[in-house]
Amino acid sequence: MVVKIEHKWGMVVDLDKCTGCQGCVVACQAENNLPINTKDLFMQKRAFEWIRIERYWEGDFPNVKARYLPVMCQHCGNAPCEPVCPVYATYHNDQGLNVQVYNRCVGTRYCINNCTYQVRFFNFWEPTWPERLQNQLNPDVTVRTRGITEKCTFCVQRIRRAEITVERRERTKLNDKTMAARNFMPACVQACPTNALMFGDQNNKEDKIHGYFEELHGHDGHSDSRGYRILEEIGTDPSVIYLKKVDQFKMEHSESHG
Amino acid sequence: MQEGRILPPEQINKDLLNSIMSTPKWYWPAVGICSFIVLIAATVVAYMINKGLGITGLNRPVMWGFFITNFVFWIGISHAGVMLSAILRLAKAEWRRPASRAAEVLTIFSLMTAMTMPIIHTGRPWRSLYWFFPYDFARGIFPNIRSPLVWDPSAILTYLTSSVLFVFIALIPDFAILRDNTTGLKKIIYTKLAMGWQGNARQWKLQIVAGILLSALILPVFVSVHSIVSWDFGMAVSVKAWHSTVFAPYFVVGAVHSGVSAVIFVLILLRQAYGWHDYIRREHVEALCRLLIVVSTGWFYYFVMEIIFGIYGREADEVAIRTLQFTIYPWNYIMIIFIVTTYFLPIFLWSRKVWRRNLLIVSIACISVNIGMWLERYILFIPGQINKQVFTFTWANYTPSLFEGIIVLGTFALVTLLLLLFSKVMPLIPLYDIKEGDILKTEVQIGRRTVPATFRED
Amino acid sequence: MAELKTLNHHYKDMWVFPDAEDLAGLPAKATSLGKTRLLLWVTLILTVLGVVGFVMRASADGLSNYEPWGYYMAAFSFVFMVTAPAPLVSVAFRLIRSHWRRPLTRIAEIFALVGIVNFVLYIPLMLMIPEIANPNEIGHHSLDIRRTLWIQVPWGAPHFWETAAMFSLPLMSCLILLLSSTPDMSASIQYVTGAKKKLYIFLAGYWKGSKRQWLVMQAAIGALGGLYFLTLPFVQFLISTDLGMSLIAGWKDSIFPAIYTLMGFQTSLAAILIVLYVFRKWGGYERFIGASPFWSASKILLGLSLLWIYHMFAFFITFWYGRMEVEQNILNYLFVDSWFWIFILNALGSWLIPFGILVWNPVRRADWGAPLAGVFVLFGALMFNVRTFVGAFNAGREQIYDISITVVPPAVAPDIWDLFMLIGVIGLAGLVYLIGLKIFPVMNIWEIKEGAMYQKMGRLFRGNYLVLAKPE
Amino acid sequence: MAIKTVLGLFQDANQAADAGDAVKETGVSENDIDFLTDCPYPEGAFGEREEHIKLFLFPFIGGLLGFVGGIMVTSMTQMAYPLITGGKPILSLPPMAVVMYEGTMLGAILFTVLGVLFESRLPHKMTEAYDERVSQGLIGVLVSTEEGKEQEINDVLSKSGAVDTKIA
Repeated sequence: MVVKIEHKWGMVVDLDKCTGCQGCVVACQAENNLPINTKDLFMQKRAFEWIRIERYWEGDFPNVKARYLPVMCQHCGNAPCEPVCPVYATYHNDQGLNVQVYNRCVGTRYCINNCTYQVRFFNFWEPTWPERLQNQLNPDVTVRTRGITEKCTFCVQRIRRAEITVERRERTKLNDKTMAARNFMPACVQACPTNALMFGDQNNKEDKIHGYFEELHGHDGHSDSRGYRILEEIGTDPSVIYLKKVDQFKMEHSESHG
Repeated sequence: MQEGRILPPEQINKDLLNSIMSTPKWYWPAVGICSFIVLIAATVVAYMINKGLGITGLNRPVMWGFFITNFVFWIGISHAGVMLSAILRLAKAEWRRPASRAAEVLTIFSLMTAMTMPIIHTGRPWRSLYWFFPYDFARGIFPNIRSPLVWDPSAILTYLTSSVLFVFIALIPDFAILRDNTTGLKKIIYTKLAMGWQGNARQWKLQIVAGILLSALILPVFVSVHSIVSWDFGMAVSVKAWHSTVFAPYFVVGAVHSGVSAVIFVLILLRQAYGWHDYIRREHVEALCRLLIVVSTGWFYYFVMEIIFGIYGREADEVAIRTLQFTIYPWNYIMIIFIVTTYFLPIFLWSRKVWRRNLLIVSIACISVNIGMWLERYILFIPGQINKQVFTFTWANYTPSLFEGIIVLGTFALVTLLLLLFSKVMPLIPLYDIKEGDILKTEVQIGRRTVPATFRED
Repeated sequence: MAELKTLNHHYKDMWVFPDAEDLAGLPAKATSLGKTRLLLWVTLILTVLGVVGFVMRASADGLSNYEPWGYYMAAFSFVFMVTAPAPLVSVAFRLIRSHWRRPLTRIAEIFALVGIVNFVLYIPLMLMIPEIANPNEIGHHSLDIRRTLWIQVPWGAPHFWETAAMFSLPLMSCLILLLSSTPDMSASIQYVTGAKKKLYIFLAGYWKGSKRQWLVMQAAIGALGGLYFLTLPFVQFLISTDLGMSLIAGWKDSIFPAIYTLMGFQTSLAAILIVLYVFRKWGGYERFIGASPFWSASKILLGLSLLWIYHMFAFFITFWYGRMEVEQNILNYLFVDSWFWIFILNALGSWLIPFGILVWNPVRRADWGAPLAGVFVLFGALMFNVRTFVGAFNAGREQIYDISITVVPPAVAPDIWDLFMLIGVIGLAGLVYLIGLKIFPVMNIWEIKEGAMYQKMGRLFRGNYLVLAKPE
Repeated sequence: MAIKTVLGLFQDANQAADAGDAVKETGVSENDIDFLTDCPYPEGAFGEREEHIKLFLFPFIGGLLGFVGGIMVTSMTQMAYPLITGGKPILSLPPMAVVMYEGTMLGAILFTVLGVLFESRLPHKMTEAYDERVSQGLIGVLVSTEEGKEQEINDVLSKSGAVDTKIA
């Protein structure tokens, strides 16, 4: 019998490793039953990307640099989206996750407006899948109906599975290694070919990512290490750490509030 | 009040009840047209609820578009009623008398219309009941008090209830007059409504006191409603353009600005439609315009504050939003039109006494104010969403779809329709108020000049 | 003197109707202020104390560093807040032709003289305002240009423009005072003696009282009032941002100037009512000052006190929802942590106590209701200025070029020289106002005479009622 | 014994006032005399009795109830199922203040309206004599007296210039 520690899930994105291959996007699409992003859905600017790769160009020809920034729900500690929902359809659970209750959502879209990172998505149409993809849908994940909001869950279905199999059945500790061993990592993390995405438990000393959060909080936000969190100055306290590219260029927005 | 002739009470009854007693030629066609437009809009709404909000022009990141703009616009219009009847009643302004009822009724109907907007703009309107009322005992989860969207229903329902009661209390004596002047089924209904009003001294005293007391009580509600509506935006910390402290008073003053203009326009229409030249007089229109000059200047002050402190911090995203609003097509044109039509054109048209007394010019000014205020809400809400944060990757434009336009048009038709129907069953000008005014009128002789005067009780 | 029918909805001397000999005696009465020697001495001593405090402070810390001058700024801002809008109050009521204004217009306009004091007091502050452009090299979090309303640094910003604005105010308001008191001075030339007579002849000798002169005078007052109405909020905006908000780095609050302007009108109305009450009670003017000014103005005062908490709440809740570090810091600094108790006093004085007093109808009808509330309003305003401006001046000088304050500074208590300056500034204002009362006719004679024509008792059926005539 | 009511209609307010005095002289107390008008005449226009009303009590009671209701709704709904949102405390006062305020105002206004109806004795069965010409501008003097005295009152009214009189 192991003592159950309070999980606080978090993610670390190493921008030095990210090649912008969009593998995570596809994996997420498949795992979480996202509607197919057809051409006109894109044209309507209503595409679903629970995790997206933002691409920025930097510098002038010939020394142009392409910047890739994978953005998923940051599961903020002080999530701006949560208090504005009139019906508690989104709230903060005890594992540091920012969860969305689909069957309670009425679709005021206030949370989407108030999301700093643009990672909440609204079902403008009833989602449909072509016949041949019907069987591909993931049974662990609800298929959302029209008129409600959805977003990245850190693949909560996998986390729950992990808790059941690892903690309850095998009575072993749940950490990033045990999860990785049984493929209980979030789909994007699992799919990332360069291991740019790391997932784990902020509270768990053994986890890889723990150190980064320690470092960050140790230097109360202004650390001289590579770690930083995007749009931190809004005060959202995100659970996702980005590792800065170290070269002569600076990310655009790190100075943007100066 | 030299213009006002003192009329015999029978005359007043006859004139002011003619909207109920007789039906002018244009009435049923007008009703027909309005209800037709409303019907089309209703069909569109049904289609939208059936298909999903995809048929609108909304997208990421612009999640609130025409509907919310329209909602705030109508909430704004609804602020005229209390503003006029309450403040002027407290200030004992004689010229409020013909304006009060029409203003309050406009309040009620525009408020009802406004309430439809947030409901149909939700993704699942059929579920929105447990958003408004704390009844969801089965799940044990109630509305989230911390959300401004929960303050809205509380404020708007309070406001609606109180203004309906306000109007009803003031209607009782007029019901009594209708009871005495109608026959058949109408008489029965009005008898029920009049609740056995006799018109003795006690009842009248209460009528007066209640008017003042209710005004004093509704005023704070009226201020709170639009402030709370503005806090829907002010609390959105992630939309830089919205997170501004001045929004509450800024919205309230703007609401009064647009609402009073709307009331003036309605009054002018009534005057022409029912020939109430002796009741809605040019002096009233002029006084209202003079009031509006002050209100609009106050509004302009808050507007300037909002803009200045938008760029005060010189933050990249704030500056980007202001740049979008002022320099980039189509927003720059909208901005120019909005500023001119909301402030400079009306102020110019109200600047001279002759013009203030010219009904055509005043109507033009009032319409232009309302066009401007609609655009104001639009230009305040949309650009803030278009580029919300410094991530340029997610910036996207918004072009409203035809369906949204139809629904917005439908709301205007709806308010007109409701007003028309009301004018058929209840007097739009408080009869007893006019009569009282006539009784209190007197004159003071100073040398060769007779100065109009009024009796006052304190 | 006509009596009102004493039904209980009619209040005795709610309106007073001075008869012929009252009016005949008014000029002599209005130009001879009673026993004020004691008051003059008291204010003079206070002023001297203030000067001492100022000198000590200046010799100790010099004028270059603004930090130790917080309480001086608070005192200046308080006096400015109270006195600057007063002439506007009288002009505004004159424009909306409310009859009850007549006794209080002159009392309000004499506050214009204190405007000169404001300007003098402002000069040292102008020297203290820190540079807008950052003199030192740019550090980790600091900016090249301080966050002020001057987005870039235009020529003469802020010193020249602010001084010009500050100078224009007393200019206009004193003109208003002169214009509106000219007829009264010419009416009371024969009742005054010595230098005062010379002055009156110099100022009002030309006055014939011809139709044309009246029209010109009233038109001029209207125009100047309009100009003043446009200038005053702008100056209040400059003062409140440049000397207050911009000294707390990152404090970006669009409602603060509005609150400042609002409190300006609240406090000056309160001050006017207090003076009016003194005149009615002890000045022997109860035949000219009815209870109606208090009854009517108390409603406005009540409304203003409610508007105060409304604006404050709008500010508070927006910052409370805001998650930025600076927003939390400022809330902690100005509201819930450092200046908590001062804020409580401020709220009590500016909102809760006046509201609690004025919400009662009989109290508002009584002549003492509004002035009593006014005393608390003034106190609350003083607390407001201390909280805001002492807070701003002590928010950490090393932080002002930063993006936002990162540490919450403690509140600062006044030392002896601060207290001297506080009472001294207020004493000086009082002294100048007293001198103004001594120079000018304290009652607006021509308006009261005009009022005697337009307001009287009339009979309707079985009752006597008030008749108010409004010439249009 | 039964109460009879006599109504006299007058063209002119002064006549009506005189009629009121005349009726008083016949020993009818002023509490039994009412002046029916089609619009509020200034108080005491007919030298009628003072009306004492306690309307101001109602908004205070209502406001108090509304405030308590507001506290209960806001606090209880948050306690019922404590969910953390945006790092805000479970009982967060500033938002609660808004709803409490609305509750207070709603209660105050509802009670005021109830108060108006109650104080002006509405709804009310119209058993007394009434004439529709009152709403045409005639002034009615309504005297309620015990049975047998009505004829006398009637004569007094018509003598003092009533256009028409009614007994019910």
